[in-house]
Amino acid sequence: MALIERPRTGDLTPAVATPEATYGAFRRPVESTGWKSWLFTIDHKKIGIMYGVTAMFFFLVGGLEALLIRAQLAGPNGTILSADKYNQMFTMHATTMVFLFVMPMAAAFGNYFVPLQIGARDVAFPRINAFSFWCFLAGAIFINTSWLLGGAADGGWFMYAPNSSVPFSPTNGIDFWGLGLQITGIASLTGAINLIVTVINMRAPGMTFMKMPIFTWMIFVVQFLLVFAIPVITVALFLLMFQRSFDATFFSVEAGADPLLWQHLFWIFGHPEVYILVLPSFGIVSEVLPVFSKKPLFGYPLVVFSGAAIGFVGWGVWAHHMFASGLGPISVAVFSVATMAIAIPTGVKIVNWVMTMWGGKLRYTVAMLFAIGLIVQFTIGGLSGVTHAVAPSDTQQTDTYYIVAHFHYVLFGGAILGIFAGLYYWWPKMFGRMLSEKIGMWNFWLMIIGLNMAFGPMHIIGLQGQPRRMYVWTEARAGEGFFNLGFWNLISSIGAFVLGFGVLLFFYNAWRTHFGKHKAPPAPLDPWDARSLEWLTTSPPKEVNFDRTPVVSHLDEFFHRKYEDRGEGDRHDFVQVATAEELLAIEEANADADIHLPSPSFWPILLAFSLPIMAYGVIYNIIMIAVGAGIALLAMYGWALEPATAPASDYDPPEDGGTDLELATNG
Amino acid sequence: MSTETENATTDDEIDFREADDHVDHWTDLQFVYLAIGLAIVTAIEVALSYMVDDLGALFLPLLLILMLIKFFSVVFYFMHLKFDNRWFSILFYMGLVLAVGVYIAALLTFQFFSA
Amino acid sequence: MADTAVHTAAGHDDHHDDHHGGHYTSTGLSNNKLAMWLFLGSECLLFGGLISTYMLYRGRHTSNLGPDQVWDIPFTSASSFVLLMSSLTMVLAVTAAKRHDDRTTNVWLSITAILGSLFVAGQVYEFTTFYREGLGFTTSLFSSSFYTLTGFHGVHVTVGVILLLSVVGMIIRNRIPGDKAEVVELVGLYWHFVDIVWILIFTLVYLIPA
Amino acid sequence: MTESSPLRSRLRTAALVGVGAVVLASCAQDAPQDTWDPAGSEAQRIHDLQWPIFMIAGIVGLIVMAVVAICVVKFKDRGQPIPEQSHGKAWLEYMFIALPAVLLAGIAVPTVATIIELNDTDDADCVINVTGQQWWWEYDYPIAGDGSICGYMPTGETGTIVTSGQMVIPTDAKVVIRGTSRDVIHSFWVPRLNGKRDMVPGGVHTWNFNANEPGIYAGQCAEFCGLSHANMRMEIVALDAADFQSWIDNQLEPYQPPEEGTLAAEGEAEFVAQCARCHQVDGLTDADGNLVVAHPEDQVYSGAAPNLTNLMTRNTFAGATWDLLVEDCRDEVWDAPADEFGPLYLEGVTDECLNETQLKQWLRNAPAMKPMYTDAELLEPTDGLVRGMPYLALSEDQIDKLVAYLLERK
Repeated sequence: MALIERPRTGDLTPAVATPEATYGAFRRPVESTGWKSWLFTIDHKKIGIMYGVTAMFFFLVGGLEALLIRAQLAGPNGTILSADKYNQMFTMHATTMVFLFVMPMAAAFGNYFVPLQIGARDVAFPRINAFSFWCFLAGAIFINTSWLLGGAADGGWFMYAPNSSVPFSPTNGIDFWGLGLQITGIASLTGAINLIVTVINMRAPGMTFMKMPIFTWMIFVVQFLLVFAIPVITVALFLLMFQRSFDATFFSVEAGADPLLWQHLFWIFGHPEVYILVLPSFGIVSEVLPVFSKKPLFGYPLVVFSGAAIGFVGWGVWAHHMFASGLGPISVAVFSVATMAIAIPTGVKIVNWVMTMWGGKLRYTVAMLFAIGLIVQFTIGGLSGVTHAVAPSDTQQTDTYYIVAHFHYVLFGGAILGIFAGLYYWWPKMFGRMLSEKIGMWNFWLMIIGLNMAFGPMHIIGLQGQPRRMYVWTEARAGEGFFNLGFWNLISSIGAFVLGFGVLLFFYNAWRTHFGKHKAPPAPLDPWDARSLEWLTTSPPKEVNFDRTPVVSHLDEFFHRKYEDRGEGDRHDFVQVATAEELLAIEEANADADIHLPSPSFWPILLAFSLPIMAYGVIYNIIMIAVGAGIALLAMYGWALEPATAPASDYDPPEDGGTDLELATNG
Repeated sequence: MSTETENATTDDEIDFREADDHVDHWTDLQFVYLAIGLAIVTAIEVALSYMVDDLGALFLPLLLILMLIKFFSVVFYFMHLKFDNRWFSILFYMGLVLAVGVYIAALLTFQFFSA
Repeated sequence: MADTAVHTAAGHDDHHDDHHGGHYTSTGLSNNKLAMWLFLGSECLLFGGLISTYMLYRGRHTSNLGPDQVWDIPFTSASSFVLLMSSLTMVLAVTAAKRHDDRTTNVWLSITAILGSLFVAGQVYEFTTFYREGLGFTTSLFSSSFYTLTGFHGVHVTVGVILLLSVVGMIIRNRIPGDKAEVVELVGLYWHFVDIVWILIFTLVYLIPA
Repeated sequence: MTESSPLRSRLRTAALVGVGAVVLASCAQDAPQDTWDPAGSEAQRIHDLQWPIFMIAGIVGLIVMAVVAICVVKFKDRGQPIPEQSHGKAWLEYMFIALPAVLLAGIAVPTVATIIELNDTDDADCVINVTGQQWWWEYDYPIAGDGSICGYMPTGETGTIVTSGQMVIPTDAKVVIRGTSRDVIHSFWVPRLNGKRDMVPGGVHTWNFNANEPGIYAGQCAEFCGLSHANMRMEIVALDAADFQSWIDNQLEPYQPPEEGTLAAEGEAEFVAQCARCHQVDGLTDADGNLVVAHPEDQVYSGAAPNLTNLMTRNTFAGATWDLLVEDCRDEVWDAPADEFGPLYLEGVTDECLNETQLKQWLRNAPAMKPMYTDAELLEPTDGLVRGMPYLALSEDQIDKLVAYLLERK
């Protein structure tokens, strides 16, 4: 648990304490470089980077799946994929993008920047943080091994019952899917509890909630959504597991089951999930726009409250995914109106972003372009959302490509463009070098063109009546006019490849920045003239984050340290009085004398990888469950008995910490 | 983790630092009384469950009220939530209220569905 | 200078919780306790889902193996009473821990663990009885959802018992780093939560006829 | 290899459209499942509600984009001083909350009204039971209390009508379907007549249909329903009163065995031996003169196979995925003007028009044409029952006979 700091004379920053063997044969890992420093790290920044790298890898995997889907649909009666493979492909494309890319990418930024933005040295529970990451990775690997073990899940990411039952999907794919999502669910849940406690408890002195950076705010809201949504899907997945592996009857219609139970449980989770995906990017954009507009975020309190409102109202609209499922007119009407209501706080956000730009001094860096791109693209997705909040209209649109267009504008145009804005904006902070702006421009424009080419035509395809999840479409239903399906399907497929190429440019850009002969020089300390606390340290940040704990007196603290208001009366006239380098020099000169960071630990990774062993056991052999449980138990006791840093006997008075027992054993 | 600065307590911080109420120190005996009370309520509940037919429409609300009394007695006193910092209440009730609201709404849609 | 400063912060915390030396947080609250309450809030949604599943399916069963036929209310009332009383002993353990009275703490924790085990034993007995009467896990929607709900609760109680015994062991061997009273309190919160879930289950599942 | 040519032709189309999109738009037809081309009162209701909302959404979108564009151009960094660090203006904020709220309230009222209208399934003129199954639809016309079928009194002998592929309805009538499913959730959707409604196993969902004009209306299962979801289509055929009456009478005509000695007669024997275990043909008798009753529940998971009594009165087979008509004949029916459509449709499939190639291909190896779980051995771990039509290892000779027999099922 917590980071310990106690008065002690001596060395300046013992970033990694060097503990002895605390018990038995196990020597605690102490490496601060090399692969072991990553495997056993509990540093939120390293964990954040590992989250990011893994997520970007799965972005490529999910993207490849998407391209195969679009290749299949480029022409009528596609033969690139069989029906079976196609069904697996779209199931795993969604699962990968949602659970293995966007969610962990938000976790990456959240992990890396929330402690920095609130002036903390780490998260509240560093070891649980490491556990969350390894758990996510274990779950991700577990799900994807299904490709090699008889085929992946083929029921769609929504996995409606009873199609997900054994008679209709006899392979183990859905078992892998369900168990794997349980594991990544544990990762999300523990990660969310961790970040919430971090935000509540570890803000720097003076940082009240209304002085908290907006990105941190949005991450904070998202973690609440996770904490309360994950258990709902957990219930659903347990029912599914009992149904498939132990012959329970939850979804057996012949026993009298109601297939709509699954739909309710899934979408009670699934709708907040949408906001879980998109709110972090709203946070990123709300950071990026003010920086490159040289203005504070317009209506900061309202952006905060609308974020919270979206999070809250998001719980009352799940049944709009079920307008066609025969809920009855009363339920449909209620959920229809509730869904429209959610457009209001969303609209507030867009208005505030535009008003932030209005009257500003706009600099079109790549990060800024991605942010503006998000405003435009997400607006399209949001407005098409209003058209199917109208339930009768939705009965025509649901399960067609129109919906596919809608949520790709929301998720690609919203979530993913935001993520790229964040990558370009924070890259110099995370890695000390700047991504090439020139390649970045190509990256941005290709992605925007590809995005609109790939997903724009889907509006037409959908309104012309092409349903989703069909492994082939046929010439007979394509029509001949301007809106014929053939032409627009082809455009969409070409667009998908343009988009794919645009995304690859990012990877090239990242590689080129750090390797090869065009390697970028070290980045300036404050390349963007930024506004929030994470820039008040070196790039990349020191292991202790800040030389001394910052004391906050403003929203946009960093900006207010650099600029001084020389205006009189109502007139504000900001003048730069210090550079980032000067500010950092002050911090370094007044560095805290004594900072203890928690030491690395191998229990988190061990505990995390005991979970897939148990999951394989559920599918294949009950003995493996016992083996996995044994390892888990060992890891939990090891963890509980391990102090956060060096042995308690080193210090006097005995320190506070290491009481993660409860969470570890329940998580 | 901790900080070294004197400014640790700004005005804003005080807001969230509501000092513990000092009425919270119940004696062991008080806890025993509460437990006896809960046992009695349970006994009443069980007794009521044998009188379904006599109570008619009263049965369900009576039983639910008794259940809630037990529930919140444990939460307020045994779990100390009534006297503890309001942050704990916020976190717990947020989950509780969401759970009750969302699941009741979901069950209601099934009602419409079958009707 | 740094030294003095930290002592100031620690001093501030002291009035809040007398065993929180040098541990600064923005709210003055313990990270662990916040995390535990948050976890319990999250658990509300988990048990809510299981209870809802049961409520939906309680009436869907084969002719004579429904709730009204298989319940043994006196027996379940007794085991509910046992669990309720374990909450009392848990509270007594917490107050003892706050007095730094390790011995009494351990006694009450052990009694709580025994009561919890008794409850689990009762549940095992109940399950086997039902099973002998022909109510298997896969018999009907009612049985699947009943066993899942009460089974989940049973697992929570079992985990609680393991936690309690672990804490007892760690207190005896003095292996708890930091604040013992807080550890006991956290286990206590978990334990009471398991108890309140049972308060709901007992009324909603057992006492209200299907 | 088969892929390259449509791809190339598509590219050519792309070039063409680039030049004369407007010209093309004015003279060619949109897709048959166009959701913006209502042909019945229900779809019209939805359309009347949705197009203004699309317009409003479009206008709001354009305004947002215009303002963003103005910002981008006007406030570009040209070395101007640091702008005022303003945190917002309260009145502006409230206005931007109130404005969408009013707009949405305006949308909400007609929405709720339409929801209630669409769900009113009382006072039906005609009731049809619809059952979804992996991967086709069955339509069953129940006989009402007064002996009528779908609001029409059958003349002559009565029986039941069970059909698949095409659901035939009378025009200008309120047709209510009572839908369910035998296995997983399917969704019944004929866009030009109404929005979609899920057909959930274990429950019955009602939904309205009404067609203004005779014609064929295409649809597609819209809820993912497993392996061959893409190949689960449906068509609604609307006939005017007189034609509908003839259709009913024709469906109810007693079974006519093929003439002795013809190929079709040999086909009948093949049918009894190979197909009748699953496929029902009402009135069919075996060599001993006993009625042949199909028991698909012994072979097929969902417990039914399409009833083939009047196969050749329909234009499609195998879940309405393939046409029984060759392309020219098909186009003739689909493109027929409303007043000529009825008689043309009632003609059914003639010798010249039969799409023999695909029908034979289907009989040769159905699972190769439409992916289905039909390998009983692979399904052994679960139940051994197939979903769909298995490979029957028929000889070409047998296939010829069967086709000859089926061609007479009118």
